[in-house]
Amino acid sequence: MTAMLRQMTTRGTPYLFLLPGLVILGALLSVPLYKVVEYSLYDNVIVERNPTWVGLDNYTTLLTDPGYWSAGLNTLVFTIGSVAGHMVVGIGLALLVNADINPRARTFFRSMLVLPWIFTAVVVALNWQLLLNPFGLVNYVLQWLGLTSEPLDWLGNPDLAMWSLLLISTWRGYPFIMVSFLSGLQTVPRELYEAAEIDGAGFWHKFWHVTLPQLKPVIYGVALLDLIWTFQLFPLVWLSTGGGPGRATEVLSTLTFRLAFVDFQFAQAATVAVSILIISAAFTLLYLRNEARRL
Amino acid sequence: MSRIEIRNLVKMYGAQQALHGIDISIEPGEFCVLVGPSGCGKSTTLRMVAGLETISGGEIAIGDRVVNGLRPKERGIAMVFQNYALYPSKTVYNNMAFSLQLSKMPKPEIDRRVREVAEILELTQLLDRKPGALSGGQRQRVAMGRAIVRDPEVFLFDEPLSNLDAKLRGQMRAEIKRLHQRLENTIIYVTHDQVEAMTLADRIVIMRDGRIEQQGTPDEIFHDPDTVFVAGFMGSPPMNLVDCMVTPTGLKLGDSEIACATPERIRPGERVICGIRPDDIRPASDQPGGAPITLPVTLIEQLGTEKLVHFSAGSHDMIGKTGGRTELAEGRPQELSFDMTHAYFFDPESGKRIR
Amino acid sequence: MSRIEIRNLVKMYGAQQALHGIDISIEPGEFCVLVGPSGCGKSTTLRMVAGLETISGGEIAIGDRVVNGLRPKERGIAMVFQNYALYPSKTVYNNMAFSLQLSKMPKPEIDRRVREVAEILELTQLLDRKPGALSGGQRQRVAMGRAIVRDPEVFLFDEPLSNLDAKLRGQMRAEIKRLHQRLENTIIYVTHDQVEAMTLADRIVIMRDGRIEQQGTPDEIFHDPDTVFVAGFMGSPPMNLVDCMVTPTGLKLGDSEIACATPERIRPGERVICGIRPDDIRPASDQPGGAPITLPVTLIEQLGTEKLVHFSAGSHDMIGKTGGRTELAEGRPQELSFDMTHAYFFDPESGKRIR
Amino acid sequence: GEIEWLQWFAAEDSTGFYDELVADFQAKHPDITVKLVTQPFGKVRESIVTDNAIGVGSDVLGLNMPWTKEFLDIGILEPLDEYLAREGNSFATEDLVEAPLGQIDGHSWMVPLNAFPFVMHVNMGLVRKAGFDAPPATWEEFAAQAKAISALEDGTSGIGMPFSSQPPSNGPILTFLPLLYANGGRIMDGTTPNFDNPKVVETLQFLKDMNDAGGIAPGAASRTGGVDLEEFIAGRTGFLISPGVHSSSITGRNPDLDYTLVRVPSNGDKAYRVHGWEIGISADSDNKEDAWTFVDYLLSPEVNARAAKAANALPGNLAALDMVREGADETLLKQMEILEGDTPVEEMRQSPKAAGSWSVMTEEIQSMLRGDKTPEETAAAVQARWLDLAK
Amino acid sequence: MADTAHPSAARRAVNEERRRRWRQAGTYAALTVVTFILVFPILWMISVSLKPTTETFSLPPRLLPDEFHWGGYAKVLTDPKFRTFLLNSYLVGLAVTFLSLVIGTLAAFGFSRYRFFGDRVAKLFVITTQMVPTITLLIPYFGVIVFLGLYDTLWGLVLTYLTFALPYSIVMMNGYLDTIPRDFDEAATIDGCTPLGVLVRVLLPVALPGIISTAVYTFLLAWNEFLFALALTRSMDMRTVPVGISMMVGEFGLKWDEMMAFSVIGSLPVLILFMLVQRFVVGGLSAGGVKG
Ligand SMILES: Nc1ncnc2c1ncn2[C@@H]1O[C@H](COP(=O)(O)OP(=O)(O)OP(=O)(O)O)[C@@H](O)[C@H]1O
Ligand SMILES: Nc1ncnc2c1ncn2[C@@H]1O[C@H](COP(=O)(O)OP(=O)(O)OP(=O)(O)O)[C@@H](O)[C@H]1O
Ligand SMILES: [Mg+2]
Ligand SMILES: [Mg+2]
Repeated sequence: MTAMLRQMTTRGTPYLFLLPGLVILGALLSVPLYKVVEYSLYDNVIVERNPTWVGLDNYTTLLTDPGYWSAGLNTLVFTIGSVAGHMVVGIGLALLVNADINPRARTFFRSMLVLPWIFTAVVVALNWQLLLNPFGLVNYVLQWLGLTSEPLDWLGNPDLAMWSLLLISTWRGYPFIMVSFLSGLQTVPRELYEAAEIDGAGFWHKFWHVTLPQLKPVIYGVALLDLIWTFQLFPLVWLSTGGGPGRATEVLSTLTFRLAFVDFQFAQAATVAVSILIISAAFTLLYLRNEARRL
Repeated sequence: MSRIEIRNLVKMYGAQQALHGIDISIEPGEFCVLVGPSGCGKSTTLRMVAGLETISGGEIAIGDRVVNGLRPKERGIAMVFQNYALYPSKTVYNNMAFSLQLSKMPKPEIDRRVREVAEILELTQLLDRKPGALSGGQRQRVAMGRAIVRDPEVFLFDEPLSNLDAKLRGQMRAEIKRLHQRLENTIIYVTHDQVEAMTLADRIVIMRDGRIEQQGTPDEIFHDPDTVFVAGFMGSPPMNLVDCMVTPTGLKLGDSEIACATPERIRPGERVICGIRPDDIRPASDQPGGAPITLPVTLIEQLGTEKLVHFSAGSHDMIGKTGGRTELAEGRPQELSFDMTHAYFFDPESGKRIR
Repeated sequence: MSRIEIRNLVKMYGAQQALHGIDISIEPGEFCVLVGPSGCGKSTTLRMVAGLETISGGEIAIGDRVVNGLRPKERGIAMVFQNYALYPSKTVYNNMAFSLQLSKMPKPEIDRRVREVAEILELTQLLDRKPGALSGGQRQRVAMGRAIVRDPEVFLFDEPLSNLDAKLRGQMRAEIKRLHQRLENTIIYVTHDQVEAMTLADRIVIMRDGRIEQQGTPDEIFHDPDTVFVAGFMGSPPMNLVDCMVTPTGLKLGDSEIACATPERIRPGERVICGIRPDDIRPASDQPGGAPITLPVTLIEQLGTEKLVHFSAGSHDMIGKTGGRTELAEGRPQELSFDMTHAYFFDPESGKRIR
Repeated sequence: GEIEWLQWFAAEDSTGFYDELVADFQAKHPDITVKLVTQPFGKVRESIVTDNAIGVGSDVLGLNMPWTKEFLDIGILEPLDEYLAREGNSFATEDLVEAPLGQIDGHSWMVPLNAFPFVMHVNMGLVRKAGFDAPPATWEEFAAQAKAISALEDGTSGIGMPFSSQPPSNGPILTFLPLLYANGGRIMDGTTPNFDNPKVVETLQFLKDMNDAGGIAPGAASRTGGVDLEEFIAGRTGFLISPGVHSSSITGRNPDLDYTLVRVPSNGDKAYRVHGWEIGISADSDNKEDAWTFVDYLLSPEVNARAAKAANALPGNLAALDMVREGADETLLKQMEILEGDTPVEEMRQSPKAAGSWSVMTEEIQSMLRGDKTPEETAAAVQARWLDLAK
Repeated sequence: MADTAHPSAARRAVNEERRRRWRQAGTYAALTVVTFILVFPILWMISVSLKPTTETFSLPPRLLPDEFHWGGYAKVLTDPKFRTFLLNSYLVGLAVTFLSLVIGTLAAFGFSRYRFFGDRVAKLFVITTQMVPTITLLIPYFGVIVFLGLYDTLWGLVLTYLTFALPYSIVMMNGYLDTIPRDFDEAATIDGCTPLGVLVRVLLPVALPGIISTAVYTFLLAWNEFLFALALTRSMDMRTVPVGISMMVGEFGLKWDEMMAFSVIGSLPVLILFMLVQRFVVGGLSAGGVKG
């Protein structure tokens, strides 16, 4: 009898640990999540006090809207570009900043390099607008170096705007990857590098054949988290370009916002949100699968 | 197959000196084992030969080249690490092929060599596995295979067997011996385990605190130690080393007297350290020849085929041996016979052998 | 000091059965060693006694209590882990004091006990260090100290020495033995190393594939094995186990005949597995009594005080022994004397001993 | 009772004027407390809608005329006709600037706290340097001067056009509409969009020509209103079309600027786009009486004059003009002249999806300036997309 | 022989040393250049904060102002409003960090150390909550907060950021705890720890690097968040730094100097905090605990 009771409490232990977290998440987010899905099935929510049920009409509208598809395509470019940028810059810097140099200097460089992370998006966006402005510093330097003859309108030229946005997003996002990768680097056994050195490996060989494979789980996890976040990154894009010029940098999150708060079409916005949810869920399943494999 | 010359090798870690001028000269094809207590500088020496540590002073030559400034890959060496350091993401095949791939060897040639070595080490079945799916002994073999495929002039081993269990350790020891007989490369091998040192080495180098204490063949080291340190270090259970007073007829050990010949250089009345291996102390019934003394037995350890007899002589705890089937009781005095023909004598101050 | 009764213990991992009904009864104060090949279920058994694994069937009693449902801390046990599992962020002192602190013992009392144990284990100098700053042997002692301060009824050791080097292993083995003699706790000790098993145990339990193969005193296990498995498992180098044909006067081993007495139950013409320890095969000059046969010596391993003589008899590779100073040449036939009084015979089918 | 006043005015003011205003009101009305809820301008519109959706809307709302129609669709605003008709009001309805009062759906929905006519700010230094001695009054002069100033030296331009997509992307209503109105054009036909009319095309053509001639600062598609203003203050553009209220920050921040202010150059029509800070009452307010008491207080000539001065604007209650006129500088006097003499136009109030329509205009004008579309196509495209949005 | 060999050995040793020094110099050079480029936008922000607004747009652009203009800093440092914003941001940031570490670590411990019915579903739920763009959640979420009576309180913000930060904390801490051998748990269990005791007394000290990097992430998330901070508060007393900064983006222009000054001042403590904790972000604390 007591044994059974004990068994039950033992079985219950993990649930007790999860309880606070799940309660908070559940209490605060399950209703909003449910609401968003519900909104997407009605017409004119919020604006109308008594919205009408339209079933999947919003989805049909959405899927036939070229604006949605182009925003989707932009999102894809932006997400992949940003994540790739974060990874390349973040990993590169992590390697550099992990080098065997004076510890004080190392602390200094690490702290400096993490700076882009600690400013709020409004400031980051405005600052980059200043820098990328036709009369701004970037153009000035490029002209001074003779790389361009005319000032370029980085954020106003549809051919350049996405690149500029990727630049800003990369700048803003690499520190997270850098810090994660840096902590990962500490776990790579030194012997592996030594073995590789004896096998005749140079810097790049060591990176490709030792560092990367060793940190694959870290990279995979971090990349997927980054992917999910970048996929719905809103403030930075909205404040930097507002989706423009035209809709050249419109991504799904800015489209959602535009639908919701510019056009007050909350139902349509919810529909886009649900579509983002579905796509992110695919990422997440990928992530969980990867994690299961790691265990 | 290259000669290795290590001349006056010095290593500084900051202000701390880890090696104080090491000189070793290893013949082509010789199997040289470095032993010594933890922290004595064995790994440091080996890693300097490999090129993994910078050289603070002195010179290392492999073959005819001084390799001081060379990178590891230019030294013609291969190394097996204590914890194997296999690339976890590569298959056994690729672990072994990696260095060949880096050296841009043609694919078919790589394949031929990897398979040949795998055959020797009985790894052929495992070529597609990753290290994570191997047992300890198999990993160890892969680590060796990785070194062997390169066909280096010199092999370096840093405690390659210390992570294996006793049984496997014995097997792999034999395997390494066989490999050496077959490949005939020059080998430097670091170990803690004196059985490995004794069975594998052509030459043993005993180190202590960054200096060489003695070097020579296993027989020399074991049967003709130069210092009390070497005498105590080699042999398990270790040699009994007891502080004795020299008497005209032999030695005074605690209250008992043992009759034996002492080297001429020592006079009666002097103190001396006397070393006697446990094998040379046996119950009088086992070994009729020696000098019998009756001493109290404190503990008997049954090892199976033999028993260790712990007894005390004055303030010294000493160990003798007997066969596994000899009946002997703890806690009672026992007549023990000391075979003093194989006793060693050392100067208590300098620790040097008195011959 | 408690009796431990393990009755029909069964462990299932999912559908896979790891233990098939283990029965062990350990007297108060007894030192019980579990040995067996890797994966045979030693750790599983130990961990079930500790309460770290659930019990799928059967019963474990410590003292008078069935502990099946109890938490580890309620069982009055302490455990030393193979890899020590020291708390890396705590000092040695706090590592040792932790369980006492948890049990709300008064501070001065904790301090007294920790210092006392530290004194025994020679850890007093190290009490303020963290595990990262200790050598392997020191860590091992801290792990032991952590178990000892609790003064438990039962100690559980899971391969406590397997990560130490040979020298240290020998020292710590003796230390554990001394501790047991002093504290007189009941101990269950898991090891791979038969020397440990032989020297430490009051009772050895040999396991194989989740079953008990034989249990008894070290002498019984070593000198009176019940099965060919046990005979081959205990002893290093292992017992020579050779397939022989029984002849009217003895055995036929390869081309040679050995004269010896065979158990009555076996008739001439039957096959039998004959086990002879290497100790009982020596050069004829060493051991005049036995049956001499001339066989080719393939390899000689110098261990210092003794040499292993590898030779082949028909298709069998066998090992004999000789003293460390005996001169013997490899590659040449040698007259070897087999002391058949200590030979064992086993049924080739069942592996059971034929007495 | 307690009422909340949601506005962005206090964020624009650094003197603490609004706290004092509230304190003054509470001193006069001890039974009413007013809580000042200040939001950044860019977020007020969203906040009002969000708050309303949750049911925590403020009682008194700071409003911007272009939001009106959208808010009406959601039902946020309380009709003010009945309040305006009251006897005891501290102001006369006829004295208020007219545009905000104009009826939509048969009701008035807001009252003006203050008003800013759109004007053209002029850097006379650049004008003179380019060889002219007077600011432009007509489009022709305007184009010529802008072009000449752009040609002056590196980095100066005639005029900036803030057509960035960055929120709120309202460049067209800041610059394009004032020009259109001065050209006699309109973009609405009652309550329906009417963007593709000849006047609009003509105005677009004017912009395009000026741009092609180099009169417009480069980077219009990424230029925000803020940057536009800053560059004018920094002396980098000759002209700036924006609310007259900017004159004080221009002269305040760069006193060295040889600055004047004129009517937006016209093709004969004396019409100006009027803008201001408006006040409304939330339909969901539990305390509409107190809310009105507060609004009434804000509109009383004396308070209204103070509010106007604090914002460097003109009062919404024109009866306060005389009070503001005392000690007013020349630029303010010029604005008063415009306010009193010219026709105020405000079309965004009744326009459906105003905020969305700015984005549409912004995007289409961007593509016109890039040379991807003709003015006709631009006008047609805006019209089509706007109608689609309003559907 | 020795006579000829030694000079060459010495030369080689020097070569090696020189090579190492060159490599270090290269690393420093690369780091300096890269850091300068990447930190330049921030230098620019500092520069803007020190320029009078008219100079912000001067041509050609200049990093150093003609004359240092401390007006922005003076304004920000003297206005009590900004002190409130900073205080609120730090309060909220620290509270969120603390709570999400506590709650997240508990949940992570559950996921890491137990297999139980529904574990994958629970984890999926945790991650799913992250996947909807937060802007679309704004209105319904706002409703929940009002319903809970937490509207216009810092607690409302804390709770909100907690819901954003928790999934990350759980996932990351789970990963870190997974790297700690179970042996510690078992040793502590035998020493008499409850599961909670195992977590708090034994695992957390070992997981410190993970805790710190999770904390950094969480803090910055709360520190930088703007949309919800704006929507869920309305009194000046409850505003945070990002909202304060956005207030400087007015209808008619922008207070560049004040805005940048405020950003810089607000970020300084964060930077110092990071410098202090970054030592723990690296290096294995489990050294020596287990062998093999
Ligand atoms: N990176 C280092 N920095 C400072 N001292 C070091 C370093 N590596 C080794 N040492 C010191 O150099 C000495 C020799 O170390 P080494 O590793 O060669 O010993 P070892 O003989 O291999 O010991 P073990 O048997 O324990 O492996 C030791 O005292 C050690 O503390
Ligand atoms: N958690 C587990 N899940 C499934 N099977 C397990 C688990 N733990 C152990 N086993 C299996 O149970 C059997 C006994 O394992 P156990 O660890 O007790 O072996 P052991 O005798 O201690 O071996 P070793 O000497 O290698 O430590 C093995 O076959 C092992 O594969
Ligand atoms: Mg070493
Ligand atoms: Mg085990």
